[in-house]
Amino acid sequence: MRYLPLTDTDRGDMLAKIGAGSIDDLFVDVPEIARLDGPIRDLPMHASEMAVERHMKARANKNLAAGDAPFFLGAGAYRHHIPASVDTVIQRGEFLTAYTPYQPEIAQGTLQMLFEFQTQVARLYGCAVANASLYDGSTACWEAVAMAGRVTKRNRAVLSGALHPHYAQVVKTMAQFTGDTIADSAPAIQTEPDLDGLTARIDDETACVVVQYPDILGRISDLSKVADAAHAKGALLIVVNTEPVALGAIMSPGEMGADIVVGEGQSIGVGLQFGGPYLGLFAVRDPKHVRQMPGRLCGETTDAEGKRGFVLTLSTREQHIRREKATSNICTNSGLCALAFSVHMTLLGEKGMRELAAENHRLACLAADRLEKVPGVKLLNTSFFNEFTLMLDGKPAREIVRELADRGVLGGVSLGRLYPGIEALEHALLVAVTETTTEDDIETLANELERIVMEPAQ
Amino acid sequence: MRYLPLTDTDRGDMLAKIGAGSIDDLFVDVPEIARLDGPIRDLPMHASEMAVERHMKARANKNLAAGDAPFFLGAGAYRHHIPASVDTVIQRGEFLTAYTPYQPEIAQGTLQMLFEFQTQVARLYGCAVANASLYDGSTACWEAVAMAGRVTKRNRAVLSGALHPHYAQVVKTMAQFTGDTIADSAPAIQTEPDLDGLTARIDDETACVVVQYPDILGRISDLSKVADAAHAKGALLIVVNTEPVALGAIMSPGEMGADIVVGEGQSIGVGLQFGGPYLGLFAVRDPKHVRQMPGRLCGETTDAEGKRGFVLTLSTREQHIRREKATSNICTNSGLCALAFSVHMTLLGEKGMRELAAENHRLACLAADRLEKVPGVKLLNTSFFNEFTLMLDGKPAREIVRELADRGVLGGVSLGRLYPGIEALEHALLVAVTETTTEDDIETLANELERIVMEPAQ
Amino acid sequence: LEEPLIFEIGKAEVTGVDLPKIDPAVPTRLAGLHRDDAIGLVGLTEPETVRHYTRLSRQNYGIDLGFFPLGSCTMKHNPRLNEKMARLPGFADIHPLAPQNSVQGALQVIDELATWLKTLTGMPAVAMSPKAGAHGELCGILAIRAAHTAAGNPREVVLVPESAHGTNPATAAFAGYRVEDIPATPEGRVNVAELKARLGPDVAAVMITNPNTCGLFEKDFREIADAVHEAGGYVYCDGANFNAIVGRVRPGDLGVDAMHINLHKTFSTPHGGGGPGSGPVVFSEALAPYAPLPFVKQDDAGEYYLVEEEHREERGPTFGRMTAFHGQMGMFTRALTYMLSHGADGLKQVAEDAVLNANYILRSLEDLLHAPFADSGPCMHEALFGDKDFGGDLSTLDLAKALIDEGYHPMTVYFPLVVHGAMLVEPTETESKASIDQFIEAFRSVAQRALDGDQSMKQAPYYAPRRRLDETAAARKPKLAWSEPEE
Amino acid sequence: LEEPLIFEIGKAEVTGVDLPKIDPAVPTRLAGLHRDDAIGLVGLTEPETVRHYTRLSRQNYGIDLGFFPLGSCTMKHNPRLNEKMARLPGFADIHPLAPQNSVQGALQVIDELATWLKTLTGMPAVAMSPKAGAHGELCGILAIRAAHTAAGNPREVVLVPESAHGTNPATAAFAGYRVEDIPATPEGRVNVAELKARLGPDVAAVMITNPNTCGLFEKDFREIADAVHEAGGYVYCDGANFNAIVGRVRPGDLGVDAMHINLHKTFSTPHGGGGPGSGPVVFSEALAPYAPLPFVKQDDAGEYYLVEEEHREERGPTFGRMTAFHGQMGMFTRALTYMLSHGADGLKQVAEDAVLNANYILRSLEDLLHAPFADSGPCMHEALFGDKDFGGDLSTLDLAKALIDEGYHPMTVYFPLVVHGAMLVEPTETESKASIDQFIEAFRSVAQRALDGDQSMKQAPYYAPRRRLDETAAARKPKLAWSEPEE
Repeated sequence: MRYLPLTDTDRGDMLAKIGAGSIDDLFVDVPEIARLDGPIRDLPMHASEMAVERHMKARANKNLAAGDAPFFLGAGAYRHHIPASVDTVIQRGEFLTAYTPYQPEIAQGTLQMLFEFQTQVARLYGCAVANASLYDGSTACWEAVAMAGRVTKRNRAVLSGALHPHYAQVVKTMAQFTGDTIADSAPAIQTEPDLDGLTARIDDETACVVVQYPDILGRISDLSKVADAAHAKGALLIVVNTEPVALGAIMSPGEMGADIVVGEGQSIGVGLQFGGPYLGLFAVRDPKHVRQMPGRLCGETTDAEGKRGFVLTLSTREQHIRREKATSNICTNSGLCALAFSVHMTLLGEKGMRELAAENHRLACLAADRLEKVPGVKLLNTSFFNEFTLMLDGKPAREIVRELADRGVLGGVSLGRLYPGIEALEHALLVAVTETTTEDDIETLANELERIVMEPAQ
Repeated sequence: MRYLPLTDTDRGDMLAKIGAGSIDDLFVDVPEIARLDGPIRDLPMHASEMAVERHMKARANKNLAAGDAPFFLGAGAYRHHIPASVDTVIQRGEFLTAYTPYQPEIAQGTLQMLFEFQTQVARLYGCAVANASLYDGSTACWEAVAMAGRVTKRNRAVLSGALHPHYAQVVKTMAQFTGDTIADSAPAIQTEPDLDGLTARIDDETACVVVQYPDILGRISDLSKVADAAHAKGALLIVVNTEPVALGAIMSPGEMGADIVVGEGQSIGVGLQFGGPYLGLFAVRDPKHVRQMPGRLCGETTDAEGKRGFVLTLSTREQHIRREKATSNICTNSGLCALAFSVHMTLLGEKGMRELAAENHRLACLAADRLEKVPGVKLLNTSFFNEFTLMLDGKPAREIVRELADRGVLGGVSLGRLYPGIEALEHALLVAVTETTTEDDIETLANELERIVMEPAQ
Repeated sequence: LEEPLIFEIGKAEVTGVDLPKIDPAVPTRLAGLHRDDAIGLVGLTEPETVRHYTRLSRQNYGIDLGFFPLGSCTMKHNPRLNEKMARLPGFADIHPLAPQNSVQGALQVIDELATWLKTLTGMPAVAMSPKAGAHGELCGILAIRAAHTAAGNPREVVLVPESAHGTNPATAAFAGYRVEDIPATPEGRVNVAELKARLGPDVAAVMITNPNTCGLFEKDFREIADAVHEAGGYVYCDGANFNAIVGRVRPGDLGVDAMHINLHKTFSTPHGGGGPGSGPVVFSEALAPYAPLPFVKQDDAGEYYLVEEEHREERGPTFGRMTAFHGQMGMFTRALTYMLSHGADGLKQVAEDAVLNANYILRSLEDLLHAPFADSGPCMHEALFGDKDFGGDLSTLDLAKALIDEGYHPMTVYFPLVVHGAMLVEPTETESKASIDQFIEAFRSVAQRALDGDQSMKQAPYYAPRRRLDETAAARKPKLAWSEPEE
Repeated sequence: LEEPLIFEIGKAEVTGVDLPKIDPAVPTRLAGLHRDDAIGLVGLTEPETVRHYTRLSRQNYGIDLGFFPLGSCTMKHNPRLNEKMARLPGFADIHPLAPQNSVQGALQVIDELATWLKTLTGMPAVAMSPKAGAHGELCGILAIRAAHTAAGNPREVVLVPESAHGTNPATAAFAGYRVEDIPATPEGRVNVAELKARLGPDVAAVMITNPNTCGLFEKDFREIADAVHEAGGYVYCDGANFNAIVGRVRPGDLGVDAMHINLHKTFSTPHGGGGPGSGPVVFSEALAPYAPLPFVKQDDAGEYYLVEEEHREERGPTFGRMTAFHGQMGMFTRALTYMLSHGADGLKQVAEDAVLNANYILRSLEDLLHAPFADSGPCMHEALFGDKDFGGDLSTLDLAKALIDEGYHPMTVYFPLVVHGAMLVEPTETESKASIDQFIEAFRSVAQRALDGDQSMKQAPYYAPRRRLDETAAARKPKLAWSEPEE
C-alpha cells in the first residue's frame, strides 16, 4: 500500500505498547451488528498507480474537452487561458497541503495571499471590502440575500428575471427554509432588460434587489437607477457578476451603487472543471457592513516584535465561535481557487486585465457580426461583453446544440436547457467568446449553424 | 513581455545612472559590421502563451505517443511507469531552478540527494562508488574506456559485438581523436553470445573489455569469466547496462567482477523524451579507482558546528581546477534526471525494485511465448530479461516496423535500423516488454505481425 | 527577507501576460459603460510572480513538510496521482453545461464515486452537489426538514451534543430549528438516558458525530437511532470522523438517515489552505426522495444524464438546488482516484492504521498529560488531552505555540469544548511509526515544560516566520484590504 | 529538524509503488543469474517520499527564491510554459528509435529550433546532439580537428585566453591539442598583437569567449578572426555569454567558425541543480561538413528524417557520433517555447536588459569596490570586481558567504583567474530594478564590512541551513556513499 507507512512489524510493536491483542480490540466499541468480517464486498481491491490511471483516463477520454473543439459555452462558466505558472504555484506543497490558517505564525503564506486576494476582488468590484471567498457564485448570491435580510431586517428579495436561473433556484431553495419571500421571473426576450419593471417591484418590505451584470442574456445596462430606486425604499442592491473579465472593460458594480457585489471567480485562474470547485466572490461597498458579512476575512496586524502579519479576523461572526448564532454555516472557503485567482490576477495586473477584456470583447464582436450573417440567425443583443444571445429559426436550440456536439462543435448554451418548458426561450442560444476562441472556430460555428438551422425539422 | 520586468521608466532611470544616452551606447564595442538595425529578420515577433502553446501542441499532436499505442520499443531506452510524485518533486522550484551546488551551505538539498543517488547507483551496480551522473549511457561508456586508459596506461579497447551500436560508434568517434585503438564487430545472430571469441581478443595491450549486460539482443550471460580473462591480462572489465530495472532480478555487474559499470539510467524516473535528456550512470567496484573517475562526486563532511553535510569533492580532477589536465571535459551532470531517478528508486526500494523486475520479466516471457507462436516468427533468445530478438520471415524487419506504425502499433526496433547494411541482421526485430505492456498489447502485436509477415513481399 | 505585498512591488503598467494592445479605434458595444477610472490592480511579470508566491509559500506549513496532528481535521497525505488525474483535459477542461452526450465519462465518474460512497456507507442514496462539509450538513438538515414538512409538520427542535462541531448548531439554526444540547456522560459519550427522555414529537432530528469529537465511538448509536426513529425523528450523523471507520463500519448499519462526507478528510483531496472542500451526503430510504438537484442517472440505453428541475417524475419531492452546477468535480476525480488506489482492503487498512496510530499516541502520553477519557476504552482516530496541572498560568495555547518551535503544526486546541484546555491529536494513517515516535518525544518535552510552568513558553513561537500575532488588534480595527500609504 | 538520509529512514520491505507480488513458482529465463543477495536499497511510501524531498528542497536556493547573480552562469527565470510544453505526451512519451513516420512533429521541432539557432547566429549549420555546453565545445573542436585532418594536418596548438572557462583548455587537450595561453591587455581583452604574432601553421584554432569572461565585448574579434583564417586556423567562440548579444549581434558576422550555445543560459531551460544541459553548436560553411551525426533533414515530399551513418552521401565527412540518440529533446522543446515566446524583438530586448542591468550594477558599486575593467567601457551582461583593499585577511570567499546571510546566492568567485579575488556578478534580464536595487544595497553593506575587515565574516554564513562546510576533510578521506553504521 503505497500511501500507508506502517509495516506489520510496526503494527505489532504498537499494539503491544497499547496493550491490545489485535486491531479488533481497538474497535470493541462498535456494536456487533455493525462489525464487518472483511473488506466491504462489491468493491475492488487496491490497485497500482498504472491501473488507476488507465481507469481514469478511459473516462476522461469519453469527454470532449473544450480545448479539442470549437467552443462557445458560457452561461456562468467561461473558458480562459490560464498561464502555466498558476498551476506551478498552486501545486507547491506548502499551499496545496496546508490547513485553514488557524495558526497564523506558520500560515503567513496563505494569509498574505488572502489579504492580497481580498484587495484585488474589492478593487475589481469597486467595493471597500471583500471576503476570503465562498463556495461559488450561486451560494455567494444566496449569502448576499441572507445578509441583506440581516442588514435591513426585512425578508423579501426581488430577483431580476435576467439572473442566472441556477442562482435564482439556489436562492429560492434556501428561502423555503428561512421563510424569505422571493419575487422572480424568467427573462423576457428583448434587446434591453426591463429595469423599470424591476424597480417597480421594489416595495417597503424589500430587503434587496438582485441583478446580474452582464445579465444572463449577455446584456449590459446601467444599474445606477436600480441602485437609486432600491436605496429610496431602504433596500440594498445586490449585483451578481458571473464573468469577472468583463470588469476589465465595464464600470464596476460598486461605482454604480451596488451595496453587495457577489459573483463567480472561476474565469480567472480556476478553469472549467465541469462546474467545480469554483470560487465565490463577495464584497461590500460600504465598510460599515463588514460585520454582517459571511465567510472568512483576513486582516492585517502585527506580531510580538512589531512585524506586519496577517490573521483570520472577525471570527466572532463564524460558527466555530458563535455556533447557532453565526452569520452563516459556511466553514471552508475556496482557498486554493482563491490562490489561483490571485496569481492569475497578479500576472494580469491592471494592464493585462484591460487588454484581456478588450480582446474578449473584440472577438465577441467579430463573432456576433459573423453569426448574424447566417441565414435564420438573429442577434438579440445591442450591448454585450463576451456573450450574446442568438435567436435561431427552425429546430429548438437545445437540439441544435446536441447536433453540433455530435459534429464536434460545442456551440453554446441553449436557453431551452436553462429554462426548460418556457416556449418563448426555446429558440435562443447563448454564445460566449473569449480570448481562446479563434477566427477559425467562429467560421466553423457559422458554417455548422447554417447547415443545421436550414435543415428541415424532422 | 511577460518575462522581462524592466519598464521603460526603469530603463531610462538606469541609463541615467550609468551615464549612457541610450542602450546603443552600451553596445559601442560591437564593431560596425556586426551591428543590426533592428530585430533579426526572418524570425517571428513575440507571442502570447496561448499562441506558443498552439504552435507546440500542433507539433506534439503529429507524434504517436507511446501511451497511445501498443508499444514494444527498447534498444537502450525503455518505457516504464513513473509515479506521479516524481514529477511533483522535480518541479519544486528549489530543485528545478538551482545551480550546481558550488555553495554547499545553501545547496544541501541537491547535495544530500546526490549522496543518496550515488549510494543507490553503487548498490544497484554492485560497486563501491558511483558518481553524481554523466550525460547519458553512451557518453558514460566512452568515459569508462578513457578512464580504463588512465588506469592501465594502455590504449586498446575491445568492444563486445553485442554492445549497443550507438555506444560503439560514440567510443569509436572519440577514439579517433585520442588515438585509442578500438576492436569491435557486429553481433552474431546466435542464441548465446560468443564470450570465448571476445576473451580471445584480449591481449597485453588491452586496457579494457566492454560488454553489455543484458546485451543488445537481450541475452544475459555470466561475465565472470570475461572478468577473469581481462584481469589475467591486466585489463579492466567495463560492463554497460542500458536497462537498470534488470538489475532487480539478475546478478549485478560488480558481483561478476566488473571494474567499471556504466549505463543508462533513463528507465527509472526519467522517461523516453525522444532520446534526451537521459542519465549516465558510472560506478567503480574498487574504491581505489575513485580519483580516476570522471564527473562530479558528492561526499560527506561536517560543517563548522559539527553537523553532517555534503559537498562536491575531489574536484581537483575537474576542468575548472585542472583545466587541460582534467580527467574529462565534462562540466554538467544530469542533476535533475538524477533526482528523478533517485525519487523513483526511493519509491521502489528493494521490494519494489524486485517486484518491478519480476513483473517485467513475467510479461516479457508471456510475450515471447505468444509471439513465437506467430507463423514466420522465431525467438532467438534462450535467456532474456524484458527484451528479446525475433527473427521474421518475409520482408525486412525495418519495413515491418514502419508498416506496424502506420497501423498504430509501435512494434519494436529493427536491427536493420541499428546496423544498416548488414544483411544477416535485416530480419531481426528487438521487442521490449515492460510493466506498462498489457496482454491486449501483446495480442495486438501478435495479430498484426501475423498479418504483415505473411503478406507477400512487394 | 520579508516579502512585500504585490501592491508594494507591482505596477499598473506591468503585466505577466502578453495580450494584443488595445486599439481604441475599435468600436465597442458596451452600452457606453466603459470603466474609465483605474481599477487599482497591479501586475508582476512571471519571474516576479513565481518568486513572490514561492517565497510566500515558504511561510506556510503543510503536510508535505511534516506531521500535522490537527484533531478532527484529518490532515492526511495528498497523493499526487490524484492531482494528475484531476488535470486530465477530459476532466479539467469540460464545461458544466456541455451537451451531455459530450461528457459521458464525467457523468460516469460522478456515478462511480456515488456507488463507492453508497457501498462504503451502506446507504441507498447520495447527494453529490454539496460544496463542502458544512454545505453537506445543510443538505442533510434541509432534507430532514423537507421530509417532516411533507409529513405535515417540520417540527421544532434539533438535539446536538455539547461536543459537536460548531457547524452543527449553526446549520440547524439556519434551517429554522431551535438547538438543544444533549449532555455527555463522564466517559465522553452521549448520555443516552437523557437523550431518550428528551425525544418527542417536537424533535426533528438529532445530530451526532460518530466517532465523536472526544475520539470515542458512540457505542449506543444504534440504540439512539432506534429511539429517535421511534419518536418520528431522523438521525443526522456528522461524517467528519468517517476516516476512523471507513471500510470497517457502515453507518447505514447503525441507523443513520443522513451523513455528509468530507472528501478531503477521508478521501485525501487536498485541503488547500482552507478549501475547496466537497461534502456529498448519503441518505436513507426515508430521506432519499428529498435529495437536492441535480443528480446523475443512467437511462435504459446506458447513457448517463442529469436529473434536473425539468424531470418532474424522477426528481421526486426534492427540496431544490443548493448550487449552480453539479458539485465539486475536481474533488470527485481526486477522491475516486484515491478509492480505486486503496480498494476495499486498503480503505479498511486506512481506518485501522489511523486508529492504531491514535491509540499509540494516547498510550504514549497518558502518563504525562491529563487524558480525560483514557479509561473509556480505546480511542478511535484521535487522542484527546486536557491542560490540567499545567504550571504557572500556562495554557493549551502556549503549548501549541511551543510545539511550533519544535517543527510541528499544533494539534487542535480548545475543541471539543467539553474538556478544559482541550488538545485533540489526530495522526492519520499516513504517518510512519518513526514520525509518530519523533512527535511523541517532542510533545512530551513541551508537555513537561508546560507542567513545570516554563514561562518562556508564553512568548513562543520563537523560530516561526512570525512571533505571536495580535489577533485582538486585528479585530478591533479591521484592516481588510491594502491601501496606498498616505504621504 | 534535520532531514535523515533515506537509508536511515527507509526499509527494505517498504515500497511506495504497488506491484504484483512475486510468484516464485513462475519459471524465469535469466540464464540462472538470479540476484540472490540483497541489493541494499530501501523504500519509502509516497507520503514519506514527498516529505523527504520537500524538506530537502528547502535546503536549496533557486532562482524561484531570489536573485542568483552567478557570473557566466546566466541564472535567469525558467518560464513554466516551457515545462508544460516539454511534458506534452507527444514530446515526453516518444521513443528515440520510434519509426520516423510516427515522430514527424518531434523532428520538426528539432528542425525549427535549428533554424532559430542558425538565424540568430547568422551561421549556416548547427549540430544539435551535444548534451551540454562542454560537450558542445568538444563537438566544435573535433570538427576543427577533423577539418584540419582532412586537409592533411591536424596541427598542434590551440590558443586560449587566460580568462577562459576551464572547459576550453580541457576540451582542446582532449582533442589532442597543446594549449597555449593568449595574454590579456590591461583593459581585460585579448592582446591582439601577441595573438597575431603567435599565429602560424601549427595553430589549429583559437578559442575565445565573446563577450569575454571579464564581461567585455572583444571589439577586435573580427580582426582576430580574419588573422586566424589568414593563418589557416579556425575560430572557436565559447557561446556561454551569448545571452548578452542574442538578437542584437550575430556571431557569424564576426567570423566565427564554431560556437556552442548553452540552451539553459540563453534560452532559459532549467539548470536543475547541475544539469541536464544542452549544447548545440553552430558551424561556418567550412566546418559544416564535419558536423556529427545524426541530424535532421527534410526530403522532397516535406517529410523529416534523420541523417545517420547509413546515409553515405548526405552525411559527408562527418567526424562521427557523439551520443547515442539525437540530443536533448526535452531541452529543445523548452528552448523553442522560449524563443517563440520572445520572438526576434523579445530576444533583442533580453540582451539589452541583461546588459543594462549589469552596467547598472557596475556603476552602482564601482565607487566602493575595485572594478578592474570599469574604465574599459561598458560591460556586457556581467560586472567584474576584485578583492583589492579588503581589510584583515578577508577574502572574496568571506564576502560570498556573508552574502548568503543577506538572503542571496553569491556571485561567481575566483573566476576569471586574471583578476585577484574575482567576483563576477551577472544579474540577467529577468530581475526587476527593485530586486537589483535591493541586491546592490545588500552587496554594498557586505562589501563595506569586507573593506573594514569585519572578522565576523570569516565565520559566515550564520543563517544558512549549514555553517561553512569542511571541504578539505571531504577530499582527504572521501565518503562517497552511505554505509550501515558499525555497531
